[in-house]
Amino acid sequence: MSPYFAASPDALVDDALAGFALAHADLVRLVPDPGYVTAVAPAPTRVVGLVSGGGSGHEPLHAGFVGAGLLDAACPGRVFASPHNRQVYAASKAVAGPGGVLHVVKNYTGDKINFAIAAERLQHDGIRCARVLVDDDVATDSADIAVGRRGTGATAVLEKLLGAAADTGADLDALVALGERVVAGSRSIAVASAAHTSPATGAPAFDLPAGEVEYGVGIHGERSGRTRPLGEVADLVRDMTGELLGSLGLAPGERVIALVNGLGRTTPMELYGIHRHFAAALADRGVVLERVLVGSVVTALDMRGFSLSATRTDDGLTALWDAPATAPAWKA
Amino acid sequence: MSPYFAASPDALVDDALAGFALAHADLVRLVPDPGYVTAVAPAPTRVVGLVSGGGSGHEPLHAGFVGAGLLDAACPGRVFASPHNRQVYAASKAVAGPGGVLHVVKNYTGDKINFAIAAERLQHDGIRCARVLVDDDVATDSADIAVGRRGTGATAVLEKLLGAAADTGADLDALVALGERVVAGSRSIAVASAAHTSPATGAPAFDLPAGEVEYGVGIHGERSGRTRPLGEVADLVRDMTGELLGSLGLAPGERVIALVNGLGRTTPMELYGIHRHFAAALADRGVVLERVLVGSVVTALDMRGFSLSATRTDDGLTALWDAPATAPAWKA
Amino acid sequence: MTDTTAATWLRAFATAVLDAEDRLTALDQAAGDGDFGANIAGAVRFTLADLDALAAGAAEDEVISAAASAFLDRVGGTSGPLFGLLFQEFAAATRQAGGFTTAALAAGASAGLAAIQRVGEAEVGDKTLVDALSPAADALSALPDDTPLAEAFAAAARAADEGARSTADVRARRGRASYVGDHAIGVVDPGAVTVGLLFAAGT
Amino acid sequence: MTDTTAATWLRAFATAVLDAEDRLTALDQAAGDGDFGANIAGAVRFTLADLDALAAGAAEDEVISAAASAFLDRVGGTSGPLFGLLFQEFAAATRQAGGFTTAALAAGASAGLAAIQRVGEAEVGDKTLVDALSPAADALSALPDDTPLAEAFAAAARAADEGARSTADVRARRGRASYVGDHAIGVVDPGAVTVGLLFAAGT
Ligand SMILES: Nc1ncnc2c1ncn2[C@@H]1O[C@H](COP(=O)(O)OP(=O)(O)O)[C@@H](O)[C@H]1O
Ligand SMILES: Nc1ncnc2c1ncn2[C@@H]1O[C@H](COP(=O)(O)OP(=O)(O)O)[C@@H](O)[C@H]1O
Ligand SMILES: [Mg+2]
Ligand SMILES: [Mg+2]
Ligand SMILES: [Mg+2]
Ligand SMILES: [Mg+2]
Repeated sequence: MSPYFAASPDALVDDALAGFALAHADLVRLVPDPGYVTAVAPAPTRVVGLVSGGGSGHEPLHAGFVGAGLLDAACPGRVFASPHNRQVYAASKAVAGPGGVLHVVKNYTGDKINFAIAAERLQHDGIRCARVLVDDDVATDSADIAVGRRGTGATAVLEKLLGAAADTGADLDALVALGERVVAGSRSIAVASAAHTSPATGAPAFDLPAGEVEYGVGIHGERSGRTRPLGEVADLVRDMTGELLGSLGLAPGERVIALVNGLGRTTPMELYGIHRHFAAALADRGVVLERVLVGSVVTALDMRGFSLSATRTDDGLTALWDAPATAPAWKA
Repeated sequence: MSPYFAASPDALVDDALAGFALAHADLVRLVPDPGYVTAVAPAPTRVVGLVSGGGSGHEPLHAGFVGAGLLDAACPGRVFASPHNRQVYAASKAVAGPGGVLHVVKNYTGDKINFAIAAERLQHDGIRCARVLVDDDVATDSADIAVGRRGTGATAVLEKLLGAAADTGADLDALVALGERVVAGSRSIAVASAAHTSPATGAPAFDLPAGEVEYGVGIHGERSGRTRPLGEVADLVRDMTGELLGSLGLAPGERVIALVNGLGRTTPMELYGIHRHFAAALADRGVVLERVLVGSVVTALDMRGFSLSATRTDDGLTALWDAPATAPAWKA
Repeated sequence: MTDTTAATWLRAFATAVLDAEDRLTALDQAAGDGDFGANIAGAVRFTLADLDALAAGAAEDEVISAAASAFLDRVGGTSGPLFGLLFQEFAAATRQAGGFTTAALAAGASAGLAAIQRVGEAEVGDKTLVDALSPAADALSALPDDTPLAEAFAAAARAADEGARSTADVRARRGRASYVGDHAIGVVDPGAVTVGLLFAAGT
Repeated sequence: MTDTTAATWLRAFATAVLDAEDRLTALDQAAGDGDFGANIAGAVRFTLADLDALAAGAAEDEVISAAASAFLDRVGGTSGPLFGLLFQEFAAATRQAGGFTTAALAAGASAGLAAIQRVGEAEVGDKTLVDALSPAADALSALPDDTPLAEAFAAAARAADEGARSTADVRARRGRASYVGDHAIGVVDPGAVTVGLLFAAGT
């Protein structure tokens, strides 16, 4: 008996999409079969369609970011499972512009495979298609991990920047170049003090001793193999900040766009408190916090934890961040 | 050892306010002593200051709703404890307009007392001050409860409508009349399948058997004395909808603004799925769902639960709902 | 003991509250929202700090006023301002009586009860601190003015404790506990318990 | 048995997967993200429905194609499309061989392995389904073409099960299990276990 308010893991996804489409009929349209969401009113200046997607359970990512100035389409898979290629293929065909379609893909095997199969089908149909792969999670930056760093929180930042760039009429090559630059300048790190509840079993996905945090947890509850005492939040945040900045090689005076992200069960009070410590840690290192988003935007069901992300920025990127966008989970 | 990412219950509140002010310096200003938040750029057309507040733990209410087109100030108390009168007094003095100040108060003894003491001090200073008391929770509509219905989710709806009305230059009497009309036309009902974690003890505030929900729970974890099997979410939502509409005496063809509100740990997927059922239940009763907000806006720390609210609307109220507002938790 | 001063009383009250904090939290959790322990502990900590800051020769009524303003101006919730109103009346009665006497205690308790009922609208039997304060005020009023202060405190504490115990038997009709229906039956009201601690602290 | 048909095989596989769903979920939870059981169970349910919908006299390769498209076009995750690619190659080999034979099974397994490695880039030893499929494909290739189909399935199942067992000993380097470090040691890979179920279903 799952404690989620849903009849089954599949109903969790399907009812959510139906309700989402009802609640945001002014912004998005749902195509239930094969399963994707498109923007009602993308900017007419766009020549490239922006498509993302991935397993469900990370809401508001990605469907919440479908809208003007953001994504043209999102393909939600089952809980923690990538969408199948037909979803990606159909969504891409629906929103491809004269300049083709760009896939924003988090670096997971399943996502890569399904987006890759869809890309082959699109190219077969004569639709130009390229991909930006997000791999920001420093916890998976290890020689033991052949697949490379996972894609996590910075995906939200990337989608915003690419959306604003697409609105300027940028072509596919320019968007790929921008996306790769943003990805290269982005890192994240996540911790959890309690696992999410598995919708399949109704039990916590893993157990942690009280007072311990899993340091470097993944957004599907992948354990890191590293626990540490929670201790002082300020200390934890300072250590996490150090890893981000170290991995990015950020020098004093450089500027970042930051994301303080809740993983599901973390309260707004905790996130803002964490931000207080994060801002102090960045200031201590001489890094300029140019913009910040505090909220639960890339979640892991009801996990009790948070992630910190930093993306190196400049005047151009910050202007893209500030550009107007109207999506269910983003209004500015 | 509390599992919250905060050193203590007090640090939870204080660090959050500091981080909140940092993250939203463009929108709000924090006065840490005695503790309130004000809007940086209220509409120049306002003649009455709008002040709300209450215990912390319900974020983004109220501080997230401080901004242009919404509240002029919010006074956050300790976790689940009303602010003290000095906070309310100082905040009110800071934002009172030539037409005085309006207090939006949820119906709890502590809130009533502290706002009332502040109101006496304001009147003593020659500042006109009035109050709108929110009492929307049908679970507390009982002859056994001398204090009347609690104030819960509909507070968010009321604050938006009053904010828009205040921007039109409405005077204190007009705002009180509007507020009382909105309150009279608003009802909410909440359920929980798991209690919040007490920041004081680190343990769940109460225990529920697996598969049961507390029907009519309060936003501080007040138990209702009524549990029922969770069962089908659609059935649960239909019953809750019936209570709202019955209590409001809504006739077919009447129109509502609705809120589908997460209490903390409930995922966006669940909320949208609940909305699907809510929309169907309203349609079955012939009620017109004119606007809806789906999200966790009036929370109870990390409670696993949700509330449904309905506010009777008309063209005028809907226009106020649609009016632009820019606050940390509200952009439109 | 006959040397109860306002300061020894308030400090003893603070100690008793801090010792009982977890139990008070548990009571408010069983029948309210769980913050009573933190609210009242925060209040007595502010009071202790304010007492420390007070000039050495402060008058008794000034000492009690310090407690009143700590509770009224720095503590929210329901209990903070209500105890603050009570202390405000103790201070006024002490000033009036020219000292911290049994007569002042009795007059303050009655005036404080009235203020709390004006603001909070609770009657005896609503399962609030009024259920302890009301019999305590009655007990104090019945005492001859020359009753030693410590004895007066003891009589008030007995009446308050009995009143607090009686709150276990009833459903609450006021305050957060009023929402929980039969869940509150069998649980004593933490505010009433604290009134007992307040008077016991003067013995 | 020598009367294994594509349909009996695929239905037996579906039954085995549905029976094992909870165990597969637990394995993916111990070393991945916990959705493998749901993904693969969803896939075989689609397959069963598609088999039911198939015309009565459908050719063996059409039967297997139905499974391929159920997996490829309706199931996401990592495992869905990878098994889909494998079924696609079984179908192609069956069409080529003019029947569902041991030779077709062997050729399909090898071609499927190649496709899976092209797309997923996993090597033997990375703790993925490749660790079961690769030895199974080798075992099938080593069989004479006239080996009865059920015997061929049995040989492949033995090799796959042994390969699957070997995944318990290693850290994963591919797929979600690669992130969990030593937590995955001692846990067999659910994808590899499922390859064993796939071949056992033909015996
Ligand atoms: N209307 C009232 N009049 C007097 N005392 C009250 C009233 N309502 C509640 N109380 C007292 O307040 C106590 C709870 O205080 P506290 O926990 O600080 O406030 P809250 O109920 O707002 O969480 C109760 O134990 C009760 O004794
Ligand atoms: N690169 C890969 N190549 C082949 N098989 C893989 C690869 N990565 C993972 N797998 C297989 O996929 C299985 C997990 O599938 P599934 O749970 O559906 O996907 P996900 O890992 O995306 O949650 C693993 O048990 C493993 O056998
Ligand atoms: Mg998965
Ligand atoms: Mg309280
Ligand atoms: Mg309380
Ligand atoms: Mg998996």
